[in-house]
Amino acid sequence: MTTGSRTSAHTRRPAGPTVRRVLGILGLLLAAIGYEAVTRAVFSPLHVPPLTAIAPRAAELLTEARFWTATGRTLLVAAVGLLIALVAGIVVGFAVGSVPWLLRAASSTLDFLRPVPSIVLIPVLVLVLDVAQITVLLVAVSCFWIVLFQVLYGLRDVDQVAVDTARTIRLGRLGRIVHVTWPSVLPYLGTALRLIVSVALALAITGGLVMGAAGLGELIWSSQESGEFTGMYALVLLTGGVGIALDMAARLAERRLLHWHVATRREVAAR
Amino acid sequence: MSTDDALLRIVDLGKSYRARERTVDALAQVDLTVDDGEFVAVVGPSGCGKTTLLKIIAGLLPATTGDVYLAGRRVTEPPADLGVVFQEYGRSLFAWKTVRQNVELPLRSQGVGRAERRELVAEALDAVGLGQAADAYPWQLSGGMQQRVAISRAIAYRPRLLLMDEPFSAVDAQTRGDLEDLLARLWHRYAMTVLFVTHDIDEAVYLGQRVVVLGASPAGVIAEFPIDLPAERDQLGTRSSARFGELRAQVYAQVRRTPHLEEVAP
Amino acid sequence: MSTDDALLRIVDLGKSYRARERTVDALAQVDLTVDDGEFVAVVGPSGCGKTTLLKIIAGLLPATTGDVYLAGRRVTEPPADLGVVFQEYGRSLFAWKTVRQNVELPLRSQGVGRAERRELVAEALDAVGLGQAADAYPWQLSGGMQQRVAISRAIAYRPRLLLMDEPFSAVDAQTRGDLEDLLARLWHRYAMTVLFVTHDIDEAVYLGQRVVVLGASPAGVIAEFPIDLPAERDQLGTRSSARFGELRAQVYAQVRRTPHLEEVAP
Amino acid sequence: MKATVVAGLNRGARGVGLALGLPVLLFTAWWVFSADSTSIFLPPLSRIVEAFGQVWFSEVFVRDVLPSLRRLAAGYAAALLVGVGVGYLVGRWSVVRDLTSPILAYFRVLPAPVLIPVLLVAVGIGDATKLIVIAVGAVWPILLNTADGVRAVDEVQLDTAAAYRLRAWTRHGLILRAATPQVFAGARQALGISLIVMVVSEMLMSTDGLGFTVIRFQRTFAIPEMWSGVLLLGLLGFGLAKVFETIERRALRWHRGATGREESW
Amino acid sequence: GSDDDADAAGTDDGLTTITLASSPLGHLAPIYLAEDKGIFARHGLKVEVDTETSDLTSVPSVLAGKVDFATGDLTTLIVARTQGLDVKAVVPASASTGKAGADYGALVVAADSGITSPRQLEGKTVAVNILTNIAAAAAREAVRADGGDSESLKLVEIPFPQVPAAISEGRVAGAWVVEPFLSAARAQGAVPIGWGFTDLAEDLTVSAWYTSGALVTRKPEVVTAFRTAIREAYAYAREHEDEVRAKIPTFTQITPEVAARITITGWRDEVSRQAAEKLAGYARRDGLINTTPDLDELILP
Ligand SMILES: Nc1ncnc2c1ncn2[C@@H]1O[C@H](COP(=O)(O)OP(=O)(O)OP(=O)(O)O)[C@@H](O)[C@H]1O
Ligand SMILES: Nc1ncnc2c1ncn2[C@@H]1O[C@H](COP(=O)(O)OP(=O)(O)OP(=O)(O)O)[C@@H](O)[C@H]1O
Ligand SMILES: [Mg+2]
Ligand SMILES: [Mg+2]
Repeated sequence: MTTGSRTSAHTRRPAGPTVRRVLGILGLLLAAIGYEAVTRAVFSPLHVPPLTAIAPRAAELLTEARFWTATGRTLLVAAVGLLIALVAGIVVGFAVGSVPWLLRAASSTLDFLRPVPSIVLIPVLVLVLDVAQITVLLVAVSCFWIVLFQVLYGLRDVDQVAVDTARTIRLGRLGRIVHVTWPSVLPYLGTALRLIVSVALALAITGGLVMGAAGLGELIWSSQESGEFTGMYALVLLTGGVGIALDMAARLAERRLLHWHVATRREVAAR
Repeated sequence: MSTDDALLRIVDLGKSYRARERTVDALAQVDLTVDDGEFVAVVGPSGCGKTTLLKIIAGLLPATTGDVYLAGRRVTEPPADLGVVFQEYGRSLFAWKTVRQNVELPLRSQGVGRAERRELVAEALDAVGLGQAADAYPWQLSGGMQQRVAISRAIAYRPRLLLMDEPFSAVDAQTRGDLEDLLARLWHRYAMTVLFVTHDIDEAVYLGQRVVVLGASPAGVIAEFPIDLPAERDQLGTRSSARFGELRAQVYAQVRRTPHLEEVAP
Repeated sequence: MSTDDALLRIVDLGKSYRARERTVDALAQVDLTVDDGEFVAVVGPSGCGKTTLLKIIAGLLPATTGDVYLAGRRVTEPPADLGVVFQEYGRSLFAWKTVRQNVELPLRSQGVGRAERRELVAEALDAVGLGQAADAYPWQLSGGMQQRVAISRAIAYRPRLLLMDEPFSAVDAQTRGDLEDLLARLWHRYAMTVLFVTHDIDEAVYLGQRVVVLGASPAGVIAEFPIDLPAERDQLGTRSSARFGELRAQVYAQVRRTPHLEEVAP
Repeated sequence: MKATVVAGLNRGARGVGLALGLPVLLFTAWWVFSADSTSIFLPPLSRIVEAFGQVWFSEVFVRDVLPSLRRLAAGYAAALLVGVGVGYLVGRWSVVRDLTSPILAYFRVLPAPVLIPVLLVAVGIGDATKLIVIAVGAVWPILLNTADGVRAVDEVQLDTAAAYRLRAWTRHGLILRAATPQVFAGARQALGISLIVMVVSEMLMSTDGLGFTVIRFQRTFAIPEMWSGVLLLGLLGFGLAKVFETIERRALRWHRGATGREESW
Repeated sequence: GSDDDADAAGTDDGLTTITLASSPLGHLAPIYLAEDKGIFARHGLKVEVDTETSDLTSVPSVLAGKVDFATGDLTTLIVARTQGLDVKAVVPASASTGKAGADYGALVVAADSGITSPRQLEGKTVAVNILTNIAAAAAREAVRADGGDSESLKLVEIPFPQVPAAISEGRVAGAWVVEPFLSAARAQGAVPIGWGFTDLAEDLTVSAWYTSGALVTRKPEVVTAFRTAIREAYAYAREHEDEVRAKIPTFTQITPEVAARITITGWRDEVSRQAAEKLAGYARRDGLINTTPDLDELILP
C-alpha cells in the first residue's frame, strides 16, 4: 500500500485563470469552425459570408479611424445609459422593494409599463430629444427594467434570519440596506450587470440601425444599405468582440465583489 | 404597567402558526415575569415553542394573543439594547463580512468610536477563543466556531437584555464549560438580564437563577424552579454539590413528565 | 489491501484549507481504522477538524494528503450505502419537499418500492417522534425537529456506514436519550458501522465501542479508548455504573489536556 | 378571531386599493393634462381611448392579437426551455461555463435587427423566424439567471444529494429546484422582454400581428391608434405578469417559507 | 448633427443656414455636389446635412422645427398629409429615370423561376422594403400595368439589402428592389421583369424634400431659395453624371466600382402631381388612409 503523497483530484476541481482563458478561446475557436463550416455548406457566401472572408475585413476595419470613433460613440452612449439605469434601478428597486406597501402600490404600474416598447414611441420622443439622447434613453429604459426586477427578486432572496439579526442590533433602514440587503442582492445584481452590459451595447447599436444615430449601428446600417455585406459582418464580428471584452470586465468585477458568495468561492477558494 | 422590578412581563401570550397544510398552536397562555438583572434559563421539549417565545420577546414575530412588555412598554419591534444569539447561528452571520466585521457591526450601529470598538471586538473574540480567526469569513469556520462568533457578537455589545437560543449547542464540552463561566461573569459584571434557552438541564441549573420549564406544544409555563445555589458558581464545585444534584433531579423529573417521542421503537 | 476486518482505513490523512486570507491545516496525519460493524464515537475540541474528517470519509471533500479506504477501495466519491447526518442539518433538508418526501428521497433513488418505502418512512418518522409532522415543510419545524428529520432520513435508509456529525445537538435531554437508545438499537439490529461525532463525552462513552479523541488543530488522533461496557446499555443503569464513570473521567481528562480557549477573560 | 377576519377583509380591500391607486392616479393625470393637447403626436387620452375601442374591439383582435400571442407563447416557451437547459449546463459545470462564456457574450450583444437578415436566409419568412427572434431576445435573462442560480446552490444541499447517491436525474432536478428563485427572476425578466421583442420581430416580414399593426399605425401617422396599441401592450403585459405571479406564488412558496417570508398570522 | 432648433438661422457671412435631414443615400449626391460648387451659397444658403435620421424620426423632426427640410417617399408624405400633418413637398429628392428597362428600381424574380412577366406573380409572395411606402404601390402597379390583378399580390416586408438573398434562396417569388441592390440582385442571377416606377408615371417622384407648412409661411423666401438651388444642382448633376458617381462613395459605403455601375436616380424639378394621385389611390386601397388627400395642400406650387 502506498501512502499517497497527494491525492489526485477526485471532486470537480475548478480551473485556474489560465486554463479558464484557454477554454474560452477554445470555445470561440470551435464556434468559428462551426460557423465557417455552416456558411460554406449551407449559405451562399454572397448572403452570409464565411469567417475567412469576414476576418480580413475586420482586421482592416481595426486600422480605420472611423471604426474607433464609431465604437467610442457607441460605448459612450451605452455607458451613459447603463449608468443611469443602474443608479435608477437600484434606487427605485431598493425603495420599492423594501417597503411592502410601496411594492404593492407600484407593482401594477410597473407591470403595465414594462412591456411598452420604446421603439414605438420614437416619433414622440424625437419631439423633445435628439437622436443620441433617444438612444441613451432606449438603453437606459431597457436596462432599468432589468436592474429593477433583479433587485426586486434579489430582495426576496434575503434570508430572514439575517434581517432579524440586523433588526435586533437596531440597524436603521439605511444600515440594513448597506450591511444586509445590499450584499444579499449583490449576486442578483451581478447577473443583472452581465445582462445589461450586453443589452446596453445591443441597444446602442439598434439606435443606429433604426434611427441613424452615429456609431457602430449606423456603420452597420450603412454597410448593409450599400450592399457591403462583408463589411457589415466584419462590424458585427467586432461588435461581438467588444461584447466579449465587456463581459470579461463584468465577470471580473463580479468575482471581486462577490468573493464571499457560494458561487464564487466554490470556484476560487476550493483548491 | 406596575412599576415593580419586572423588566419583562409576558401576559397570556399565545402564538399559532397557520398554513395550508397544518396549523400549529405553538404557544398558549404563557405568563412569565423576568426581573431586571435576572438570569432565567428556559427548558422544554424540542418543538415546544422556545424559539417562538424568544422571537416574540425580541419583537421579531407578532404574537397571536397576549402581550409582551419590556420595561413597561409593549414590544412591537426589536427594543434597544437587545442582544440575541439565534438558534440558527450560521444564518445569522453575514457571509460577506469577516468575523471581526460581524462582531463589530452592532457596535458601529450604536456609534461606538473606532478605537473603543476595536478593543471591544478583540476582547469579545478572544473571550470565545477566536482571536486568531478574526479575519476569516464565517463560511471558513467550523460550526462551533460560527456559533462562538454569534455569541461574541452578542456579548461585545453588552446588551441590557440578552436572549440566547441554545447558544452552546455546537461547542465541545470543555469549551462549553468555559463559555458558561464567561457568560456568568459577564452577567455579574454588566448586570444584564438573560433569557437562556438550553436543552442541557445541568447547564440550566448551573447558570440560572430560575429555571422555567415549558410544556409540550402548545407550550405554557408548567413549572418554575428558583435555583438557590450560591451566586458564585464554578464548574467542579457547584456541579458536584448536593443541592445542584437535587435541583437537577427536580427539573429532570418535571421534564420527564411532559410527553416526548410517543413511541420510540422502529 | 489487507483483508482484515477493517471496513474503513484512514491512512496518514491531512487536509489544509487554503485561501487568500488564511491557510488552515485542519487535519494532519490522521490514522484510524474502523472495523465492520463497529460503533466509533469521535470527540475533539470545536474547530479541530471533525467535520472535515467526516466529509473526506464521505468522499465529499478531497484530502490534501493521505487516503481513505472503504472496504479496501480508495474513496474518491461518496460510496454506496452511506448515510450522513450533517452538522448543518437545517441546510441539508430540501425546503420544497415535505418532511416525508425528504425522508423518502434516498429510498426512491435506491429503487425501494412504493409500499415498502411508505412503511420505512412512516417507521423512521415515528421513531424520531415526527409522525405528526410528516406533511409539514422543513421550514415549518423547530431546529430540533429539523435535526430529527435529518436523522430519520439517515436511518430510514439503513446504510452500511453511518456518519453522524453532532446529530443530537439540537434536541432536548429527554429526546436525546431516546434517540441514543434508538440509534443503539438500530446499530445492533442492522449491523451498521457508525462514526459518531459528538461534543457530549457521556454520550460518546454511552454509545461507542470505542471513543476516538482528536487533538487541537491540525487534528490527529491523540487517544483512543475502548469502551468495555456491556453491549446492552440503558440510560439509567449504564450511566450510573462505576465503569461508565471511570471511562467518562478518562476521556474527560484526555480532552482537558488539549488546548481550548486560550484565555477566557473579558 | 373575528377581529382577524375583519382585518383580513380590510387588508384585502386595502390591497386592491393599493394596486389600483397609482394606475388610476396616473391615468387621471394623463387624462387631465392631455385634455387640450394640440400636438399630433401627443393626442388627448380621450382620443386614445376612443381609438382603443374602435381598433381593438373588432376583428383586429382575432386577426392580429391572437397570432401575436401564439408567437409570443411559443417563443417564450422556447426561451424557457433553452435558457433553463443551457443555463443549467453552464451553471453546473465550470468547464462548460469557461468554454462557452465568450461565445455567449458574443451572441448576447447582437441586436435583433442584425439577426433577422441571417434568419431570413436560414429560416425563411414564416412564423418560425419571429419565434426564434422572440426566443433569442428572451433567452438571456433566463439563461444567466439559471446559471447563476445553479452556481449558488447551497453546498450542504449538494453534499446531501451526493452523499445519498441520488440518481443523476433526481440530483439535477434537486439542484434546478433549489435554483428556482433565481430562475423565476430570469423568467420574469424574459416575459417583459419577449413582449417587446415580439413587436420588434413583427416590424419585418410580417403581415399580421399586434406589433405589425402598431408599427403600421406609427408609420402611417395614425397616432391615437398607435397609442392605443401601446395601451394594449401595457394591459397584456399586466395580464401576463399576473398569470406569472400566480404560478410563481405556488412554485416558490417553499422559498418564501425558507427565507422566512411566508406569512403567518 | 444639428442644434436643437435649426430654424433657418442667419450666419455671419450673410448666409442662411438650413438643416437637411436624410439618411446617407445616393440621392444626397447632388446636394453635396452643389455644396462643393457653391450653388447653395449663391442662393444665400448654407447647408448642414443631418444624416442621424431615419423615416421614423424625420417627419416629427420637421414638424417640430428641429430640421428645415427632410426627404420622404411620396406615399409617406401623402399619408402624413391626410392624417393632418402639415408637411409640404418642395421638390423631388429622387425620381424615376422615366426609362422602362433602365430605371433604378425594378420588380425582380429569380432567373430560374420561370416567371417572365409581372402578371405571373398573381397570388404570389412579393417582397417590398416597407409595406406603407411607395414600394408597395410600385410592385402592385407593375402587375396591374401588365394586366394582372394587383390586389392578389401577397406583399411582405423585407429590407432591400436582404432582397438578393431572399430571391436566390427562394423565400419570395419576386421582390421590389432599388439600387444598389438591383445591381446586386442581378449579379446574383435575378432578372428584372417589371418597372413599377415608370408604370406609375413617366415623371414619377419617388421621394421628395419636404418641409413644414409653418416654415413655408414664416420663411417663404428660404423655401424658394432652397428649391431653386436644388433645381440648379439637378441641372448640374444631369450634366455631370460621372461626378455624381464619384461622389456617392464619399458618404456611403458603396464602393467606387459599384457606384460606377449602378443606375443613378432621376432628377426632376417638379413633384409629379399625376403620380401622387395614383399613389393616393393605392394608399387608400391598402388601407393606409381612408379619406382622399388634398394634394394641393401637399405639393408646394
Ligand atoms: N415558520 C413556521 N411555520 C409553521 N410552524 C412553525 C414555524 N416555526 C415554528 N413552527 C412550529 O412551532 C412549534 C414551535 O417551534 P419552535 O421553533 O418555537 O420550537 P422550539 O421550542 O424552539 O424547538 P427546538 O428546541 O427544537 O428548537 C413547532 O411545532 C414548529 O413546528
Ligand atoms: N471551507 C473552509 N474554508 C476554510 N477553512 C475551513 C473551511 N471549513 C473548515 N475550515 C477550517 O478547518 C478547521 C476544522 O473545521 P471543521 O469544521 O472540520 O471543525 P469541527 O471539528 O467540525 O468543529 P466543530 O466541532 O466546531 O464543528 C477549522 O479551523 C475551520 O476554520
Ligand atoms: Mg428552537
Ligand atoms: Mg463540525
